[in-house]
Amino acid sequence: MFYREAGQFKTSYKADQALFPILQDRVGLAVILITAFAVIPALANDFFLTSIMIPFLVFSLAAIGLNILTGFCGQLSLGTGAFMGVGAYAAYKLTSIFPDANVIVMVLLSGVFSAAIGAIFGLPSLRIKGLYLAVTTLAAQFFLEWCFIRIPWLYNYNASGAIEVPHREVFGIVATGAEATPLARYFIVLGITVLITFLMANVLRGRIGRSWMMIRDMDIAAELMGIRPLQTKLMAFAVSSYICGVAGAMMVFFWLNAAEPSSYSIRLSFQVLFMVILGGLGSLGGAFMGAAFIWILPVVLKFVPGLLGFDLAAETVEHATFMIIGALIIFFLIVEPHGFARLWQIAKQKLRVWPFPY
Amino acid sequence: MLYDIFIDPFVQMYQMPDFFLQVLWEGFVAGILYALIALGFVLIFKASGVFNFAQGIMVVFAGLTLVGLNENGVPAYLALILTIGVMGVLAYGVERVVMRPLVNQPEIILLMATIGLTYFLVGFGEFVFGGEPKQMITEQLGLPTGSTAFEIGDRGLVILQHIDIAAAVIAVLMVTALAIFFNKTRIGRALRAVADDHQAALSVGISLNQIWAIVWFAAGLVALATGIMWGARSDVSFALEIVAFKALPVLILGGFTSIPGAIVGGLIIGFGEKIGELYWGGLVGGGVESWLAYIIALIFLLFRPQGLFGERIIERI
Amino acid sequence: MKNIKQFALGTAVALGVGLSGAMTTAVQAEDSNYVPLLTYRTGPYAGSGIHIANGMHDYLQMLNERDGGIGGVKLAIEECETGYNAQKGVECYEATKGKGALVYNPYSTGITLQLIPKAGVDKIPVLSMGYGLSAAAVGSTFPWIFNVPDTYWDGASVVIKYIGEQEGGLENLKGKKIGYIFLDAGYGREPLPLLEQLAEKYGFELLQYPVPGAEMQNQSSQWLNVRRDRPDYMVMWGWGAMNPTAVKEAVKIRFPMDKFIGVWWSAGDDDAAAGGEGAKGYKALNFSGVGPDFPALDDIKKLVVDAGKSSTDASSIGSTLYNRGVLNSVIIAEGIRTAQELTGKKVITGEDMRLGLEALNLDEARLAELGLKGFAHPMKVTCEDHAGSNPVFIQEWDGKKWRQASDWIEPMTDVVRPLLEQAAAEYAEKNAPWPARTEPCPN
Amino acid sequence: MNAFVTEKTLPPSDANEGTERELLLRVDNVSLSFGGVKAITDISFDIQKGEIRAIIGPNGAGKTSMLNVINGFYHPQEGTITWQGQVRRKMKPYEAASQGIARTFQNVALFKGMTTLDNIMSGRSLRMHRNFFWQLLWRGPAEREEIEHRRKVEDIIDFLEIQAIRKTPVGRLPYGLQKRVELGRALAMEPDLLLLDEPMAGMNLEEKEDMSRFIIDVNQEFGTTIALIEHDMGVVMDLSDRVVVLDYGKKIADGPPEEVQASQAVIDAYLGVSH
Repeated sequence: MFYREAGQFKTSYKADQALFPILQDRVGLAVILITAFAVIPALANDFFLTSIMIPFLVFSLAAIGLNILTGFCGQLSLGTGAFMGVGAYAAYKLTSIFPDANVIVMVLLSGVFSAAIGAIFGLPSLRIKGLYLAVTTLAAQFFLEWCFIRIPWLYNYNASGAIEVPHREVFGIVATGAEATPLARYFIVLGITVLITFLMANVLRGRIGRSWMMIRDMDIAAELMGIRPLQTKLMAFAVSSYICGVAGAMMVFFWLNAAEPSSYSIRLSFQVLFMVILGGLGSLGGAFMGAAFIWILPVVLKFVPGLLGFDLAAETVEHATFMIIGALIIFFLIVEPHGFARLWQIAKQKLRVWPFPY
Repeated sequence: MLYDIFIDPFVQMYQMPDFFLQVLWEGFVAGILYALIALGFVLIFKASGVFNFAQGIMVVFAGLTLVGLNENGVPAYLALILTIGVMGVLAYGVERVVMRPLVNQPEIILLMATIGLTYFLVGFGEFVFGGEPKQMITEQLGLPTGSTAFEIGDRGLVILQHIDIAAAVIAVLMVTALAIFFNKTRIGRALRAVADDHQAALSVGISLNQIWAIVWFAAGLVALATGIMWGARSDVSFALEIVAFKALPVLILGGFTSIPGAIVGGLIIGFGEKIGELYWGGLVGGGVESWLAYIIALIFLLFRPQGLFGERIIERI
Repeated sequence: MKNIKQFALGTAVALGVGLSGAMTTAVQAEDSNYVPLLTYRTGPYAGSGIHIANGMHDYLQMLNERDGGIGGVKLAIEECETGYNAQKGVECYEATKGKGALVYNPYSTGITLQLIPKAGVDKIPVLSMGYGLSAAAVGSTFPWIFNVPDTYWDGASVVIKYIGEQEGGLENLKGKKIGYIFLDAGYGREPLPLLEQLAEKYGFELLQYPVPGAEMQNQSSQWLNVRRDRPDYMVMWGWGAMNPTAVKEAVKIRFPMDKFIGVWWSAGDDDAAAGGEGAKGYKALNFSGVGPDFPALDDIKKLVVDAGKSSTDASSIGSTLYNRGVLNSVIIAEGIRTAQELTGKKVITGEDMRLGLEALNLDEARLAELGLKGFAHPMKVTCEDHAGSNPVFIQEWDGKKWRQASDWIEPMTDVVRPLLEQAAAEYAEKNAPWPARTEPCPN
Repeated sequence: MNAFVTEKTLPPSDANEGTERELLLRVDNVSLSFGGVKAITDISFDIQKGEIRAIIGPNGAGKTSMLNVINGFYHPQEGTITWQGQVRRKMKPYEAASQGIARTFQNVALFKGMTTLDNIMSGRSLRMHRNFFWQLLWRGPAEREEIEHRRKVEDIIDFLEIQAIRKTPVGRLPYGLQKRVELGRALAMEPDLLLLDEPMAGMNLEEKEDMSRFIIDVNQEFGTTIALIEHDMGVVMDLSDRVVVLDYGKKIADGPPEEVQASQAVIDAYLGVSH
């Protein structure tokens, strides 16, 4: 009824290749953006911004990063956490070496370092495939984690061994450090996430995005069609690690405020991988849905027993949360292995024909 | 610097033979334990193509169930039997609830499902038994404690823990039993048929569901043995789950489907990381054990992508 | 009506629309002092965390049961599970700070570091009792952070002092080898600068054995190294599952246990018990009472544990880490009481709490009054010194339980204090512009 | 099928009227083995510009291996390949592709997660050059390039009559259409030499006729040289200018269809006379 594309004709290839060729989708996107940029800042309280929206956006970006590698280029990686860590440590070093530089620029620049590291650890992907590759990315995870602990230069020889985010201002507004308002941090995180998502949407619909998907779907055929496998895979590793690096830097600069090496452990890798798989491999929108599910659900679950009038101990809730998350992951994998993105498509398909089911 | 890398370690090995033997022994025991965890992975991967990430937590879960039951007054041996029962129920449940609905999905989906299972078991295990570490009931189970020291000439002592010897013996027994099971029994043959070709196995009337439940159960038993052994070395706690990651480089070395590969790979990693850490680790500040195994596996893989016992992969199109 | 509202709220949350914060404020009652406890009963460090959490919770709960709170005002106690995870720690902080939280005790170096800069902004003090950032002892730089009764550097200096005593004087340490096995994270690395300095000063050799967090149950390499190096003493900075594993390994390589000394976080009963008979002689630092024989603990047992208002197992009352948790709550409670006295208010705020903690004076008389005579060394916080560098004692495992094995030993304040000042200055410089202390010292 | 035969006789004669037929590719004494198993033994043949060359032989004769050697997927242990006058021994598949060799596969090797349009667009990869940073921006050069190539691809879509499935993921298409899309993808590369590995396997008569028509049209309209493997003898005889016959990795015949058909060795091979 409302979601009909009939009657919307495209008169040029340009219009046909737009990101959202259907009017209703464009309206939907506009509504989401207005909500994100205007409604949420106007209505939300600090807790919602700092504990739900900021982490959600950071994770969404990380999930997009991993999705590029795993979802679009078909290279399974368990090293996401470490690549995020590289971004965080790089951003930390950059801000302490260039204290007067714009911290947002530094965060965006930090991804370059994780991209380089990611490309190095992507080298084995030429010879190693599938699960074997996944295990070798664990080498990156553990080795980099070790570096974060063992190279004191990375954390400026702090006795605590952790990186602490310094106070920085951008255009007179406190952007990082304890005095930064949740709102300021939220806008920065939102801005970076939206920008990178948009740029990635562009890359993915063009030649490079296609070459990644060719490698993913059938690497041999892709090679026989002129795709250089190493170059293409390394590019995916680099782009993916860049995005993960920026997400990692945002994680410490705009969310956590301080981070130990253990903040970038294998747990983080799994967290992001879950988001990608549940959201849907090879879908940008799915990355957001997956991040929302994996991050927000446990936060919400914490409040549910209280609302229902049960007085459960904190750890019982935590145990239950683990069980519920685990069970839901299996449940959703069974119901729809292609993730929320596919469920969303199916829903749209249903909407198209609604109210007549056939 | 070059001296430190290329000569000094060997001089040390020669000068302190007792210590070198001790290092080898520790490497051997660690290798056996890695091999046991890897064995659990291999069993399941062979029969169902599932890379079972939950093997690590199954080790913890099995150990925890055993100790937890004993703490609640169940005699040790009865607790052992009950735990085996619990692992059986778990295997059946996993087959029923997870494996069966996900049949024929891509391997990454199955992998994720087992990580989901990991989350569930972590929550469930802590919910039932609490999160605090527990001591393994080594003595109650009749496993030896204590240690024996051997003198190496007049150069020093090599201390062997009885529990480690028991671990080695049990590992050998377990592998032998599995080998007999695979080769001599009807179910074992069916299992191998399934490993070779699902469709073909189905068409000759082998029940995949039954086979899967059996391998999960077998993997559960291996997990229980691992849990007891590792629990006796430190204690049973959820931190142990991470140690199970060590089985992954072992699998890369040995190949995902090879039982001998798991054992040889486990030993290589066990020896390799102990010797590497003790004789070369100090050069970079120690603690290299956390990643050395992966790097060994990675380098190995670059030269032999099919693993130790895998056949050369011929790409076809 | 209320149900409908709750239902609506629940639906809103499920939709992920920002009402979570609104709900959280609804829980708080007006006439109570709200104390959030960031605890962990799950995750890899649960083994240590559970006892701490029980101790902290039970003492405050007992005050509610016995005295109706503090100063006639009940305590609203809420646990928030962090799992020793920095992400969840921040979430817990954000979720609870709006409810009028008086003080935070993160029980994780990582979470403490996250909260240190926030404390001054949100005006809620952080009490990291015997952990966290050592430099925070310098109250003029860190007015909002308290790490009474001791910093890690105090602890490390006591260990060396004790070893010196065993050897018949610090001068005899020359040429000795002291091994340091530690959790390879900020926590375990923190004492290194002090130990290195002391090594230089007294001429002993410091050998380092880092244990990666992910591998804390797999320490055979570290202990093989110990066996090769044959240090005269071993010092341990461990936490969670690292402790019992280390004790077991030490027994395994037949290291003389009476020369193996853990920090106060390696002093758990389970930690030592893991080594069985062989662990006899293992020593650890401690600053909270040994055993259950204190009137206040009896009250806890009677009013809280036996009454089923806690998840504590009665047998664990009196264990080291449980008592540690109790001491933590004693400091919180005394801080609140002092703040009430200073401000004349019954329901206080975080700012008042800071004043209370800074004026904390837990002398012997007061300890006795609390039913905790001898439970801790008398401690006094001053505006400049938020740690106090109080004496600690050594306890020894006799195979069944801990018993006190030394008198109270003073830390080497002369060495520690300058190091603290220096570290504080460095921290402020690295985090420039670090806010200067806004509240002048009262004296 | 008769209709094709009459059409078919034309192009070679056209070419013969001109100068000497130009060699596009020559294979000399190529041998290939896998761990002791010989797949190809000492094979030599050539492909002339503009012709349709068929490679036939019983199962396991080494036909697909031969194609794999030509486009660089397998590296022969012995022998050389001369491509447009240049001798080479070994090259990477993507190098072969960039030099103008395209192919289809015995078992359809489409990119299953992508739409028909994207699959065919992927054939244009080598001809698109806008770098990563233009791609990020999209607006401007990258978009213009995309549209330019989209036009070419739409021509191919029109040519193959698959307009209706443009936006359908290829995984959902029936087999016959998948084969057609695969042909489209290879065509999008505008190759000099098009290798078709059993383009009509598993098709019904009608589909085979369509496919034959497309192959001939490609050959005549675009002047593309084609080498194909096919089992359907009727199709081979109708379509091809010259045929090379392999058996057990050895060449047993080479020449115009009629000649080959009459060869005793070929008849033996197909009837399974023991060697």
